[in-house]
Formats: sequence, structure tokens, C-alpha cells
Amino acid sequence: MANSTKDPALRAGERLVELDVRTQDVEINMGPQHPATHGVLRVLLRADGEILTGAQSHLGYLHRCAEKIGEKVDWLQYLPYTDRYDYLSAMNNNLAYSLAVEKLLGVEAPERAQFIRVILAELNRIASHLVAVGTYGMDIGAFTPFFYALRERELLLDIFEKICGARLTYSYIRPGGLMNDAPAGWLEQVKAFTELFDKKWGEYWDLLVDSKIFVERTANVGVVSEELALAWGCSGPMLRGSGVDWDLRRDAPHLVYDRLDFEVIVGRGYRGTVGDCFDRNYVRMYEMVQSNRMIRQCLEQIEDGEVQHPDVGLLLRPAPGEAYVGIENPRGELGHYLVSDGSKIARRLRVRGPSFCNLAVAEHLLPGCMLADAAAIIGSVDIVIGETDR
Amino acid sequence: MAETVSFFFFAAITIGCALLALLHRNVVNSAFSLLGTLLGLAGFYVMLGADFLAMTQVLIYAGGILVLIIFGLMLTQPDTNERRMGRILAAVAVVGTGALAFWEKIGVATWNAVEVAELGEPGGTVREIGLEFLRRDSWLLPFEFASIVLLAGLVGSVYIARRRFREEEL
Amino acid sequence: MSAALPPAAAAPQGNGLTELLGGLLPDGLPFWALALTGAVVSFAIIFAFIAVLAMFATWLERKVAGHIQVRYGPMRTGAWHGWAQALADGVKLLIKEDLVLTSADKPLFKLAPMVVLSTALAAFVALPFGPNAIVADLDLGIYFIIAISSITTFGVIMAGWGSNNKWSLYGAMREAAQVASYEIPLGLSLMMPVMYFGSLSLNHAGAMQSGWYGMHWYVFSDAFWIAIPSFALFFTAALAETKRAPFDLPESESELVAGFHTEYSGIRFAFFFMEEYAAMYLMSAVGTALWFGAWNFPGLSLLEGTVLHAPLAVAAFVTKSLLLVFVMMWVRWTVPRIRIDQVMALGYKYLTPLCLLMILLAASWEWVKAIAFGA
Amino acid sequence: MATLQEPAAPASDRSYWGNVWHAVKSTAVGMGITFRYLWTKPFTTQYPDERLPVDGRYRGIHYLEQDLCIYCQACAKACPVDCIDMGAQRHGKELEWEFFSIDYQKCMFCELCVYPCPKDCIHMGEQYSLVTEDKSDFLLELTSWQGLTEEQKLRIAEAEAAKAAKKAAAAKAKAAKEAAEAAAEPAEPEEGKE
Repeated sequence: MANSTKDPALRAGERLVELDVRTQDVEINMGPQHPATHGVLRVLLRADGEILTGAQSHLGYLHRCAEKIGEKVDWLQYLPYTDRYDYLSAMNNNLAYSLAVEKLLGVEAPERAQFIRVILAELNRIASHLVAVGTYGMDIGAFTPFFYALRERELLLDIFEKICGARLTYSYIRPGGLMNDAPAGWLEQVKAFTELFDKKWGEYWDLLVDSKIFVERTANVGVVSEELALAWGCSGPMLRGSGVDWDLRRDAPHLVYDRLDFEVIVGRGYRGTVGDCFDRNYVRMYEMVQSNRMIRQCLEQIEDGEVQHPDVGLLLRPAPGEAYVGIENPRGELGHYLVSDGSKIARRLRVRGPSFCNLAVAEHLLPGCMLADAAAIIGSVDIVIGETDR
Repeated sequence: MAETVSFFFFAAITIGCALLALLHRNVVNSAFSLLGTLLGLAGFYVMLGADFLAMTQVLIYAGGILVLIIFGLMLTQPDTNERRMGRILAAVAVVGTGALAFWEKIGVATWNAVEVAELGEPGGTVREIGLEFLRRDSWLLPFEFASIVLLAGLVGSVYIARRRFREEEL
Repeated sequence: MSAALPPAAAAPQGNGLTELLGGLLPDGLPFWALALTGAVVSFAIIFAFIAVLAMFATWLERKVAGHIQVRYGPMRTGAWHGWAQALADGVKLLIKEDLVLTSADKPLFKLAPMVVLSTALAAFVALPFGPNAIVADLDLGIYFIIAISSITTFGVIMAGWGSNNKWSLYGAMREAAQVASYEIPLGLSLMMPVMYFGSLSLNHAGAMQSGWYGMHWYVFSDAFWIAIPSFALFFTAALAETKRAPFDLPESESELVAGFHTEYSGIRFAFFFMEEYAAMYLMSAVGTALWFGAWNFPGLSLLEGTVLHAPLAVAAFVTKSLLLVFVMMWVRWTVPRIRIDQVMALGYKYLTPLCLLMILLAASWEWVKAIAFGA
Repeated sequence: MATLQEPAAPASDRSYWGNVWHAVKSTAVGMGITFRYLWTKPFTTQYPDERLPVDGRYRGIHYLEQDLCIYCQACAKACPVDCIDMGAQRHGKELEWEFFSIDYQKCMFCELCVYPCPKDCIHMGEQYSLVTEDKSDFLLELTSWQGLTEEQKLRIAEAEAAKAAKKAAAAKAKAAKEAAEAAAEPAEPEEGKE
């Protein structure tokens, strides 16, 4: 049947597609209401039978003018809006924005706050990757791993609820530190989770990732080569899955990441080619393990102390200037570019979202694949429409 | 009595669906109505005691070949103009053949229907077919081998004849 | 029991039902009237059985899915574990508005659910529920079931084409490709028990497995090393034939929205639903009849001749079949979905050659037995 | 099998029998996992019947300590979505409440309204399920009373009486003073504070 094959005679990036019969192409709207597009993404597909010959993604169904709102509200008032662009990793979004504002203010959060920030960011990364892996299973057709992943995520949400009172939109990490200190018993709860998670992790691997059908569906599908990933500005697991060793936690140290011992997981073609859907998922799976390791180290190193910088209050007036800070969101580099004119409102606020950039390459991957692979490829990019549309 | 009713029932299905297949404007609907014809024929086979043949008819023709026909038809652009000429021709052909056959029947002999009972009791036809395979002087097994060789030839020729496209051509 | 050529299967004879009816109805009635009454009554029984089965299976599926996924499933309708959920759903589907799209191919759209359900019902004719509880004891029971269930494909294709929806059409195309391919391994995988029993009649197969106090099942027989892999092959092919996960490509919800029945609602959708569960039960019942001793159960033969024997035999058969239905559900909630080209590859490159290999092994085993023990 | 350590070498056995073996084995392992969970107690709770306790920091629907509130509007100004609206009449120190409403169609439960409060009188509560059939029901009124309480009326009356008495006394004193001054020395511009 038809599938992309690797032929050494072909030029780089070129694929040979074998077709038995050539028939008229059909145009199909995948979305905006479609189970595999994770929200309201619309992909206009052109297909020759089961084989896709073209793809075009249409964004904007969830556009909420987040950046424009940022130029209308106070610096702190914008914080809840950051929760909403990548709602699966709101802690990371808070962190990215707070770090950018802190850079503008020229302050640094106290050490205890930094440790708690790292713990929260990594817990949130696990939560986000759990959803990514689980929904990816659902895209492939396996429902059960999703529920197992959500079960562990629920424990994480309990942890978040305990520290900040919300389960999805935290607004907890704020410029200058944290909303308030961790309550009593919270660190023990985190520790208990890290121990539990190491045991449960194997289940996702055995049930989903190691399953023969999963391997067949993902290995050698949607291969993003190193050049392609760099050329399209991919980041996060999408970039690392293609074999590029790049992680802002290690390469642009912030917070206390330089004091932690962790590995950057890079795709290496465990079941197929480097950069295929399996590798992206592989990177996410092992990143969860590494995050767990980081949290455990943080729990050992954390000490008592203040959690809020004394000079940073509720109403912020950064000195005129501009700042860009990008951090490693679960989906890639989430950057905020802020321009201040010295007032209590941002002059310009710009967000560099990872899903938005990662999604662009999917359009390039789809032609030549099969219809079922469209779900697999879009799922492996792990987009959150809230963030692509913002 | 029961045989007569069944006969006319199956005859109605077979002929009605065949006419529908010929005259229907939509190609896909024609193909679907062919299903009725095939099933009606299977009914006749059952009445004649050839249950194995009937089921093979259902399995191979209805379940296999007709599915492939429909599969092919669904993927092609229907040309409604093409059907007009065919309909007229088909109608002429059907009516003509029917009238001819009827006239022939009336003219040559009186109705001389074959009684079902004369055909013998329907029995285990599979058993006979199986034994036929094993008989030394039977040509059934070589015949089946020949069909396998032909099938291999068909598959091979399709494999050789198919086109390959570069991605840019898609 | 030897599997050498059995005596020619007897000509179709009356079953328990026709005998019963013959006793009830006045003498001197023409045969066709008796046959017609028998047909109507057996149709009613089968239809009621499928309706109840579909309801129970829906409930079971949701409970199995729920508990596998560490949740409860339906709990609110009905007092005990949401037992009335399927009933409520059924009533809802019955009274729901019957939507037919303006742009649909109306005759096909309306015909499709009927074709699908009627073929599923027709296949039950050759299914032995008990020693004498079979509507028509056909010589070619297994062949008949495979032939009839291949017609189901037509209903699905009609639905997909008639809906005038591109996703539905994809579902229909996949169904056509998939089912037409998997009839081959399905038929071949049934050859192993057929060679062992020497008959294509399911009733005969059931009767042959009654030895050893009801434990002489094919999987426990001398050919168990053929029986177990061949059952795995049969079960895989049956999953594909009934379009259950991981072969649920015609209706794969994460790719094709709902596949061929995207546009259906109300009672027409219920027909598709019933067909799915009827087909699942049918395949499970064939598996039970050929591999797991049909209605035989240890100790059941002691009751032979009593009133209890027939109901218990039917109960044993239905229970065993439902266990296989449960396994189908269990598989569905475990594995991901295969891609269409892999479905084809699995069918043609794996299942078919492996089935042929198993047939060769089974044939040689029968031959070895014939030489060793004499036939 | 799963290991927390990254596997040493890529696994790529894609031979015919390797595929068969991997398919059979991985499906069996997966079915083992699901079968085990089939018999474990479900993780979920039957929500409307049993509810999980919420934590002390839970950010649910607000509650207002109306006695403490001084109608300073700080929370309304801090709200990023302008969902807080309030109105009151001041009678000296006493407040005659007209309304203090939060529009929960807009509220995003960010808790930013809680921090600027000088009296620490607005909090986020533990109630979370706001289910209604009418959109206007999302406009919740946080005041437990509107207008004035009897107590407040009494206090206001007392305060006003005191004020009036004071004023009268002052006027009396002033008049006396003026009279005295007029008697002593005429026409000096009067100054003074009440």
C-alpha cells in the first residue's frame, strides 16, 4: 500500500509516495470541531483516498487578544491571563511572565521562592506531559492510558490546589516571588507523589508506549529532521525529539536549575527514525522521569525563608526599558517580550508561544501521510489551542 | 405451493433489482441494486438444493466482488450523461430479449416447468465437492491450482503496472 | 473422537422448536404453514434475544470500560450500578427525532440500518444455543454464518455513501477494504476446528465436544496446541470482521468523527448499535461452539433427560459466549487503533499465512493420528 | 519493559517473527494491566452525592465581611476583569449599603481582589459549583443586608444627635463669644473651626 518510504536516491526532504491508483482529490475539513484536533483547530486536508496530498491549518477560533489585553491592564493584573494561554501548564506560564517582569524590575525572587517555583514548574510539566501522552493515546485510539494519566494528574492538581487554591488557573507565581508560602505538609505531599509517580510511570510505558500497535502507528511517522526542526523554529520536545540537544533549563540557566542534576532527553530513534512521532513521545515520557528527579533534588535542598521580594508590591512601575525572557515550557520555549514606559501598564507585550511555532511544521509533515496519521502527527505536536490562538 | 411462492418471490427480487441496476440513474445505486439480484440468485440456488453454491454466491459475489465494484464506483466521478444512452439501450435490450424468449417459449413449446422434486433431494453438496477433490480421475484439483496460478499472475501484473509518484507530483 | 470422515450429515431435520410447534398446532396442517409459523416464532425469539443482548452488552461495555479506567461507569439510572441505563438510552433513541439529511441519498440512507440488522439476525439462524435449540441445523452452518455476515458490509457501505458526508464515506471505504480482506483469514482460521470435527455444522461440532463429562472441548483436545493459536487467529480476524477495536477503523472516532454512522440518529442509529453487539455475540458464539465446547459444561450430562438440561445448556452456551464478548471489550479498552494499511498488512502478511500454516499443521496432525491410531 | 533509566540502545527488531512476538507480548502485558485495574476500586467519586473536601486555600465564590468593609473600591480596582461593582451611601462613619456584586460570568477566581484590601474583609470561599439555568443568576450579591441596620440607624441617629448637640453648643458658644466680643471690641473677622 501507500506509504512514505526512505530511498537513498532521493534528495533530502523528498519522499517517494507509492500509489496504486490515482483518483480525484477530496477536500476535507478536519475541525474546527473534531476529536483529534485538541480544541478548535481547523485543518483543511486534501486527500487522495487515504493519502493526504495537502494540508493547511486555520487558526484563530480561540483568539482572545491576550497580548492586547496585556497593554490595557496592570502588570500584575495580566497574570491571570497568562494562565489561560497554555492552560495545561499555567504554572510555567506564570513563571515565564513573572521572570520577564522581574527582569524589567531588576529584582530576583528569594531562594525559597525559587525552589518552590522549580518544584511547581516541574510538577506542572509532569501534569502537562501526562495529558499530552494520554491524549496522544486517545488520538491513536487507546482510551485507557488517558484515564490512568488523568488519575495521576488529579493528584498533582490536589497538590496545586493545596498550595494556591486553584486546580487549573493558578496565578500563583507572581513577579517578585510567590503568592504565599507553601502550607504545612505540602512538601511531604509532593514527596509522596514523586515516589508514587516512579511506580506508576511504568504503566504508561507498558500499556501505551511499548504496545506494538502504538509503535507501528508512531514509528517512522511524521519524521521531523534536525534541519527541518531548526528551520521551522520548533522547540521543546518537538525539537529534542528530532535529536537537537537544546533545553533552556540547562542552556539558559534561570532559577536554581544550575544546582540540579538532570539529563536532557533527546530523541534517538528508539523504534524508528530520529524525529518521528514515537521519539517526541519518548522524549515526553522520559522528561517526566527527569522532572521527578529534579523535584526530589529540590525537596532535599529547599530551606526556609521569605517567598516574596520585599520591594515588589501589588502595583508595579518598572523603569522604562524592555526585556525578553524565554523559559522551557512543557511544549517548548515560552517567551515574553515586555516593553515598559515607566507606567503601571505595559507599553507592549508580546508572547512567543511554543505550540504556535510547533504547529507550523505539522502542515509540512502531513502531505504524503495517511489520514489516520494526521491525528497521530497533530497529536504528537501536542498543541494547546488556547496558546496557539492566544 | 411454498415452492411456487418462493420462486416468484426470488424471481421478483432478481428481475426487479436487475432492472433497477440497469435503469437507475445513479451508478452507485445501480451497483447496490445488483446486490438484490445476487441474493435472489442465491435464493434460486437454495431452492435447487445447491446450498454450497448459494452461500458461495453470497460470500464471493455479494461479499467480495460487489464490494470491490462499489468500492471502485464510489471513488470515481459519476457522469450522469453517460447513463442516459445506456439506459435506453439497456431498456431496449432487456425488453427485446424478454419478448424474444417469451415468444420462443410460447411458440415452441408450452410451459414445461421443471418440478423441484425431479431434481432430487438436496443433500450434503459440500461432501461431494470435497470427495471430488480427492478423486484420482477428477480435474477439480488441477483446476483450482490453475486458478491460483492465474491469481498470482493477476496480482503480479498489478504490482508491475502501478505507478509511483514523487511527493511533488501529488 | 476420531476426526476421520464422519458419516454424511443428515439432511436438515426439525429442531426443537418446530417439534414443539408441531405438537401445539393441529394435525394435518401443511408443512409450509408449520415452517412459516416456526420462522416467525424463531425470528421473534432471535430479535428479542438480540435486543436484550444489545442492552445488556451496552451496559456491560460501559461498566467494563469504566472499571478498567478506574472509574465507575453509569451509576445513576436504576438503583443498582446503573442497570437501567441501557433501557433509558434505548427509550431515548426510540423517541428521538429521526433525521434524514436533505442531501442524503435517501433510499440508501434508510435501507442501510435495515440491511445491517437483518443480516445480523439472519446469521443467528445457524447458531446452536443448545443440543437441539437451533433454528436451522445447516450442513454448512459455519459457511452460512460467514457468508451472511459478509453482507453486513453492504449496510455499512450504504450508510457511508448515503449519508453524503466525507467522513462517513471514509468509514464506508475502510469497512469495504477491511471486511473484504478479513473474510479470508476468518474463514481459514475456522478450518482447523472444521478439520478436527469433520463437519461444517456447528450443531455437530457441539455434539462432538460432549465427551469427557462435557470437557472434551477443542482447546482441551489432543490438538490443543493447534487449537489455542488458531483461536487467537480466529479471534483477531473476528475483531476485524465485527469492526471492534483495534480494528474499529470504519467508525474510528478520533479520526473519522463517528465514521459511517456520523449522520444517523434515533432508531436508525440504534439499529447499527444492535448490529454491532449482535455481530460481537455471533462471532463469540462461533468461537464458543468450535473451541470452547458449545453448550457442554462439566456435569451437565448428568442432567440429560431432565427438564433442566435444555435451559442449563443454553445458559452455559450464552455465558461462555458472553465471556468472549467480555474479552472483546477488554481488548477494546486496552489497545490503540491500527492504521488502515497496517490492517491490510496484518490481514494479508500475517493472519492469512499463519492461518495457512496452522491448516497445514492441523492436516498433518489428523494424518499422523490416522496413521498412528488408524481410522 | 519499562525502566526509569533510558534504554541503552534503540530497539528495532522488525523481523517477521519479532513483530508477531512483540505484538502478542505487548498486548498481553497491556491486557494484564487493564485486567488488574478492572478489579481495583475506582478512583473517582460520585460527585453530587459525595464531595471531596476542599482545601483551606481554595479559591471559590467570594464572601465579604460586610462589617469591616469601608467601601474603598480597592478590590474593584485590582480586578483584571472589572467584575466587582459596589454602591453605598456614606452617613458619616456608617455605610448604607446598596449593593456589592460580583459577576461570576466574568470572574476568573484569580484572588487578586483579596490582596489590596486594607481591612482584609473580602475572601474567597469554598463553594464552587455555581449551577443555574439563568445567566442573570451569576451576578451574585455579596452583601448580607442592604440599606441600614437598626443598630446603624440608632448609631447614626446618636451620632447626628451628638453632632447637632455639638453644633448647637458650638453655635451657642459662638453666639456668646460674639456677644462678648461685640461688647468688648467691634468687628474683628471671625475665624474658627467646627
